[in-house]
Amino acid sequence: MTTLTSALYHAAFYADMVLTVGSACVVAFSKNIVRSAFSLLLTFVGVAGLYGFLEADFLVATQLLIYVGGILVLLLFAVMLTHRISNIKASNETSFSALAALAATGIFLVLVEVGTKTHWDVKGGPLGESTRPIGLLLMGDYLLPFEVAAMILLAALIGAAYLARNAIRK
Amino acid sequence: MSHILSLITFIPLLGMLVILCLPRHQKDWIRFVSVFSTALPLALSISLFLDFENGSKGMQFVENCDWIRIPDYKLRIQYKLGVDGVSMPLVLLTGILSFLAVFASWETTKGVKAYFALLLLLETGMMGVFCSLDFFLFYVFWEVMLLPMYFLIGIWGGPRKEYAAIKFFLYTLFGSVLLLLAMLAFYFHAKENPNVLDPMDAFDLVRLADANVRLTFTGLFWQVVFVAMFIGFAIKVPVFPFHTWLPDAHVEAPTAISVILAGVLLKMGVYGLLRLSLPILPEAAAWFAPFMAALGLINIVYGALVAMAQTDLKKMVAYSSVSHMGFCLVGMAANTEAAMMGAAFQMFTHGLTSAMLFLLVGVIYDRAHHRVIKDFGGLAFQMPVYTGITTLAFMASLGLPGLCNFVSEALVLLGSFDAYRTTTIISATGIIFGAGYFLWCFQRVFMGPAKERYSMMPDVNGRELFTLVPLGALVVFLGVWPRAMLDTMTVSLKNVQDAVASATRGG
Amino acid sequence: MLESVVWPWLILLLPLAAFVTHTLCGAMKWKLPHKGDWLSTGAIGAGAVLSTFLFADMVSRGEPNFRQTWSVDWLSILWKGDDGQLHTRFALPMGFLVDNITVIMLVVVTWVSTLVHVFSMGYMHDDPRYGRFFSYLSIFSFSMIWLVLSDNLFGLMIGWELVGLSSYLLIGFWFEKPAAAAACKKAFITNRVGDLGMLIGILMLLSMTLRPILDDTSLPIEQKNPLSYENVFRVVSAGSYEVKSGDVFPISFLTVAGIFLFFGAVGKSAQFPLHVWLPDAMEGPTPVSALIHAATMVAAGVYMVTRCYRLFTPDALLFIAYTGGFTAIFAATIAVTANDIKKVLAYSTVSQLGFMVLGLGCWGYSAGFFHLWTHAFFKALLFLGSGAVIHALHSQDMREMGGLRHKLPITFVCMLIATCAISGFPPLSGFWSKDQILGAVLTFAMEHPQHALLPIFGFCGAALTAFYMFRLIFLTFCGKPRDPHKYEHAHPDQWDVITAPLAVLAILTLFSAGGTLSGERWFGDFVNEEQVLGPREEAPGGGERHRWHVQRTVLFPSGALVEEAQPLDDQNPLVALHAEGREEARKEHEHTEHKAHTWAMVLSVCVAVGGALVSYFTYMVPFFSPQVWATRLLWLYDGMVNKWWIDELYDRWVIQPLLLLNDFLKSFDEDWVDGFVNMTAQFTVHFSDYSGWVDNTYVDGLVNGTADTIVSSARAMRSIQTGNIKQYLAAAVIGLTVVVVLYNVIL
Amino acid sequence: MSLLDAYPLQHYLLVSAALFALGIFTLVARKNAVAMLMGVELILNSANLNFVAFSRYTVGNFSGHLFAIFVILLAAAEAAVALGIVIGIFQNYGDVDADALDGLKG
Repeated sequence: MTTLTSALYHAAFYADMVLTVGSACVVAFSKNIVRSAFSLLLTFVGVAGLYGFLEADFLVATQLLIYVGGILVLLLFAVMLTHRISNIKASNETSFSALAALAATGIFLVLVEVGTKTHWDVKGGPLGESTRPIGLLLMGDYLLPFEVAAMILLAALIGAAYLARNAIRK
Repeated sequence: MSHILSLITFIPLLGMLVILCLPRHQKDWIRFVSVFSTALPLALSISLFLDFENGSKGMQFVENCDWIRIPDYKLRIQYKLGVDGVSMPLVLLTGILSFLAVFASWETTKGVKAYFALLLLLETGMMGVFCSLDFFLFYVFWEVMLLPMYFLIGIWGGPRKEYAAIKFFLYTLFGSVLLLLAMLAFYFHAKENPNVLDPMDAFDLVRLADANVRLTFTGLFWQVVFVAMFIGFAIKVPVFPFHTWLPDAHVEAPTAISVILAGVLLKMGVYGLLRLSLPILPEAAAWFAPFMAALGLINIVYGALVAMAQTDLKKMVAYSSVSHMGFCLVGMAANTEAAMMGAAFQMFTHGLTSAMLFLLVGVIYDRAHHRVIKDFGGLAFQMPVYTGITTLAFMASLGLPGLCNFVSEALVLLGSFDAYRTTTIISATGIIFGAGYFLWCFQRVFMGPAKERYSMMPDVNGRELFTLVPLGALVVFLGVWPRAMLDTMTVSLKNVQDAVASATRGG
Repeated sequence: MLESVVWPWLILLLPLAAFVTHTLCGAMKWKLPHKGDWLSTGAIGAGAVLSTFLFADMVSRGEPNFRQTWSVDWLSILWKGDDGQLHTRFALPMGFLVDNITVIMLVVVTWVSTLVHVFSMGYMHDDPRYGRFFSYLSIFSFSMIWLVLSDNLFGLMIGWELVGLSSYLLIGFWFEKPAAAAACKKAFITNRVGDLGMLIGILMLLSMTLRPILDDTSLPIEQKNPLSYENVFRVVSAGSYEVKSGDVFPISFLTVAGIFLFFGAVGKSAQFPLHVWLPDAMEGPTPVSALIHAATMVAAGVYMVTRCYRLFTPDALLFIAYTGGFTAIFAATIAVTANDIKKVLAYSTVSQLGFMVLGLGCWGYSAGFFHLWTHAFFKALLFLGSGAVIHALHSQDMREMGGLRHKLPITFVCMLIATCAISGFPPLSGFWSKDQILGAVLTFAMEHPQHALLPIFGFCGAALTAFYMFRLIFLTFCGKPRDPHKYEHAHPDQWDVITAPLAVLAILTLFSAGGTLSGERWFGDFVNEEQVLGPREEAPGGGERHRWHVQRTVLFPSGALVEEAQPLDDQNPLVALHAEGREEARKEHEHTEHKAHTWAMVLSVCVAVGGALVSYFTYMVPFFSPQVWATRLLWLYDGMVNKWWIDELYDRWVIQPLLLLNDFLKSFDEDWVDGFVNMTAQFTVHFSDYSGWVDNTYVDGLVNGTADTIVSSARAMRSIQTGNIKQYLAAAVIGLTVVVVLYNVIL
Repeated sequence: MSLLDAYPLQHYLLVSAALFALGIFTLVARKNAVAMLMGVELILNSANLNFVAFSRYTVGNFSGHLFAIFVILLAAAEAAVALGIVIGIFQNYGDVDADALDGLKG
């Protein structure tokens, strides 16, 4: 690997980190909920990038497809369903900011402390192409959780539909 | 081994469980279950009466198995049932009166389910007391019977029901404690003298009455035990001065419960004396006999005089019970064949007549809603059948020949005269006073001009007749042919009498 | 044929069957034709026919001592011997004894009862409870026949009480009248007082007879009855009435027992002082008065004394004689001033019963019973006659009567016959019986001059009887009607069910004593002590009559020694002494008796005629003015009118104190006996209140303090619970942080 | 080449911590329920990142991946249900202000 590619690689990595954290900051601090929502998209993409750097190719795809394509869309729908369009800008107030800041800072510091001070037994290496093993695992060792997860999803869908239907009827 | 006594005892309990499972608004079903589960013991006790072997000295229809057994403490409590000539008539009496009590309470409206359930539990307790041959078992049934009685008076009673129920309960409990102490005395006596009496047998009433065993119960200690037991039973009889719970309980209790109370519960005291005190502690009994005669005398005369002063019809009948039960005491104290027979027969006859009297009082109370003697008058016009039956009951109670009470009271007097002349003569005045209060009451309630306010009073209805007529028929039948009952008692009583008589001679 | 026990059975059970039928039909609301009067009348009528047959059979035998017995084992005290057999300790069998006096009583009871039944068909015809009346009459007949037939004292007592019940029911037949309601109760209770005495007497006899019977297993069941007349007489006569080991009863014990037994008769036969119920019993319907309170039931006492004659020692008989004699004159004085026609007859009955008892007490065994026999007919006739008068006039007050002989000729004639009989005019039945009594009394008094009071009672009583009875006749039937209005409306006599029984009774009154001296002998032969009860045995308990007198008056003037039982056998010098004296004494006695009877006959006719004449001169010819004599003898008059204040005396000294005692005992029971119980309860409650306070304040205070602290701190902490999810979240996160930090810091 | 030395595990953990903290902040500070849901998503992503990172660096197999997949799956479910609830709240209260929902206030 050349130095240039290596430098680009590094640059990309750190840019991705900055993107992820930065967009998350926007999500957290933005006064506009729509902006928060769209920043969340960037965060998800950033995380997907990080997955890429972690050589988890299947997860990159999953992240992009489900989060970006599914959850985020749901959130946007929610934003729109719960706010009149004209009122969008003023709809994202904060409360207990100090408390929130305290809690967030505290937990951040703890996590950083733990993450950095701990001596991690780093012994793994690149795992290679992941799609096939994951598929095998899901159909093998993890079949039961997989099926349970499927049931939960089904239940959640029915429940969500039921809740929403009730709400609409009212 | 025949299980007839267990059946008699526990069928009512079964009926109670069935009733508890029925929904509360199914009143007819509850009543029918009650009828059925009292009719069955009645039928069984009639068959008991018919199968009873008159000449036999020992217990009959015995059932026996260990109930509680703690070998380390040498403690054994048996489930031992059996009847002899003393208890069999009382089992029959309980069967009859419980059956009739169900009909007498037919029109109870308040808490039907609980009422009949308690009534059936009461029957189990009473039957158990009369059937058990183990002191501990006897005691258990004695207490079992107490609780339903408390609730039956305390919930379904008259205006002062709480007072009466608590008084009854505490008084009887006080007696039970003394009984418990006496029971323990036997147990610890056996532990100290295992060569005379195996502690494992210390609660076995048949074993305790054994000639060899009872001979060791001598001296001051056993006299104290006797007195303790006597007080325990005297409260039930009730003996002056422990009688004051009786008028209150009777007056407040509903009709059917008064019937049971007078008809069966009072007999338990006398039965206890005949089953426990006299045969087991004959020496102390012989020592105590004069006191017992004196107390019986007081009961007869005092009860009759106080009855004469009563203004409440039911209270008068209650005090007449006090008076009549005195004859049992005098008879037992005299301890001659005739007197003992009289005392035992008096239990049965008084059970019949007092039950009749309380049923009759209930009839009139249902109609007039009061029981003040002087406010009645001329009822013979409106209620001729009722008047006729009341005449029968009153006449039976005041000891008219041809009716059963005469036989028992005459036997007591005939038998006691030799032993206690003055006492007997004064007791006999009780029959004058008895005539006095009953006839005075009859005059004020039934005779005289008809009163306007009672002009619409209906005569006895079919249900009431159904409860009264069997009793009346028995009263007449046993008055005309007392041997039907007396022959069953005679041998068993002779055993008791011999025990005390030999102790009297020995002392 | 007549020896069969079927006939007494039938006589006894027919009325019972009638009663049961009546009761059943009444209970079932079935209507009997004619309300069932034919049933009762037929039953007792059949009984009358049967008793007449028995009577005729007995007379035709010529052998007076006639005896039938039959018994059923009614009540036995059994026990199992060591041989495993059931033995009878003693038994109380119920049995019949049909002998001379039983048959006489049966005839009296059934005939009078039949005639009263017939009379009632007319007299009670309009009563709404007509059928019930007949059923009561039937139960009475049954009870009375039972009483008469019974062969033992216990059975006698049963019949005794049952007639008391019937009397109660019949006196209270018109229970709507308060006076009747009170009277029936009074009758029953007064009788009960007498019965108590009798019961005690029976108990005393029992204690003598029971002991030898108990352990003797060889005795047959009939002899196991300690109370059969036979056994009682045997034991008493044999003098071997041991009670407890060697404890021989003294004579005085038997005397006391006899007096107690006689108390029953005092009650039932209305002797002083228990006579008070009989006049009040007149509140019952008149046929009842005739049947029960004149002819039959009240005679039961006399019957009992006759039946148990052997049990009465001379001392007891003396007591009986004085009671009877006093009653005879005492009641007669009251009858003199009574204005109610039935009251006069009631007191007359008391007085006549007194005569019977007096006769019996003075050793006139057959005399007293003879009077019972004749009295039953003429007194029943008098009562039924008065009933006829009342029925015609609707009044009982003699002051409203007078001159009724024109309207009621049949009644008048019949009543006149009865009045002559009761007054003792020869040759009517009453004369013979009364003469016998007075003869016996006079004999007794001549032999025992210290008892001279007794013939004075007797003859004065007889004179008064003639006086008041003729007063009744004169006031009712003679003179002018004093209440013309009532007189006009009176129903005249005709031959119907009311007058026919009167005529029958009048015939019986005329001829029941035989009408001649030989007739009198007939009865005396038929019912005499030795014939009925057997010869007296020579023993102190029932000692032979003349020997008693010899012993008491000749050998032992003080009488004290006789109190101890003497072993009387041939070795006893007393017996030898006495055997000589006996022949002598008997001769002397017969002489005295003859003399006394002659005198008695003369005297009794004199007093009867005298009494009647005085009455005539007082009420028919106004020679003596009753008013004047009443004011002259004010104290006497006062006493007579007020019945000598006996009722008031009882009320003041017995009933009121008893009621006071009852009330006192009631309050004693409530305030003291029950008060003590309640006080114990109160004390317990107070004590528990106190310990409850301690418990609440100190013990529970600790517990509650803890709880209170928790509650208040919880309340303080509740403000943390804002319900805001975000705060919870922040708190959780901060908490987690703090925990981790602390964990790191501490370790 | 080995990138393990180039990008130490701590980098990922730092990013993850930052995302977690920001998620917490969003959850606590935002009044809007939808915004709070976004905070939840941030937290879930941070967790996922950790799973995958640890799977890559320390465990050496795919278990972390699988957990991440399940979490994503649950996140989807959660999002759906939560949105239903949010809409329900909105319909009932006319607002989605989480502060107003203090029915459990003591």
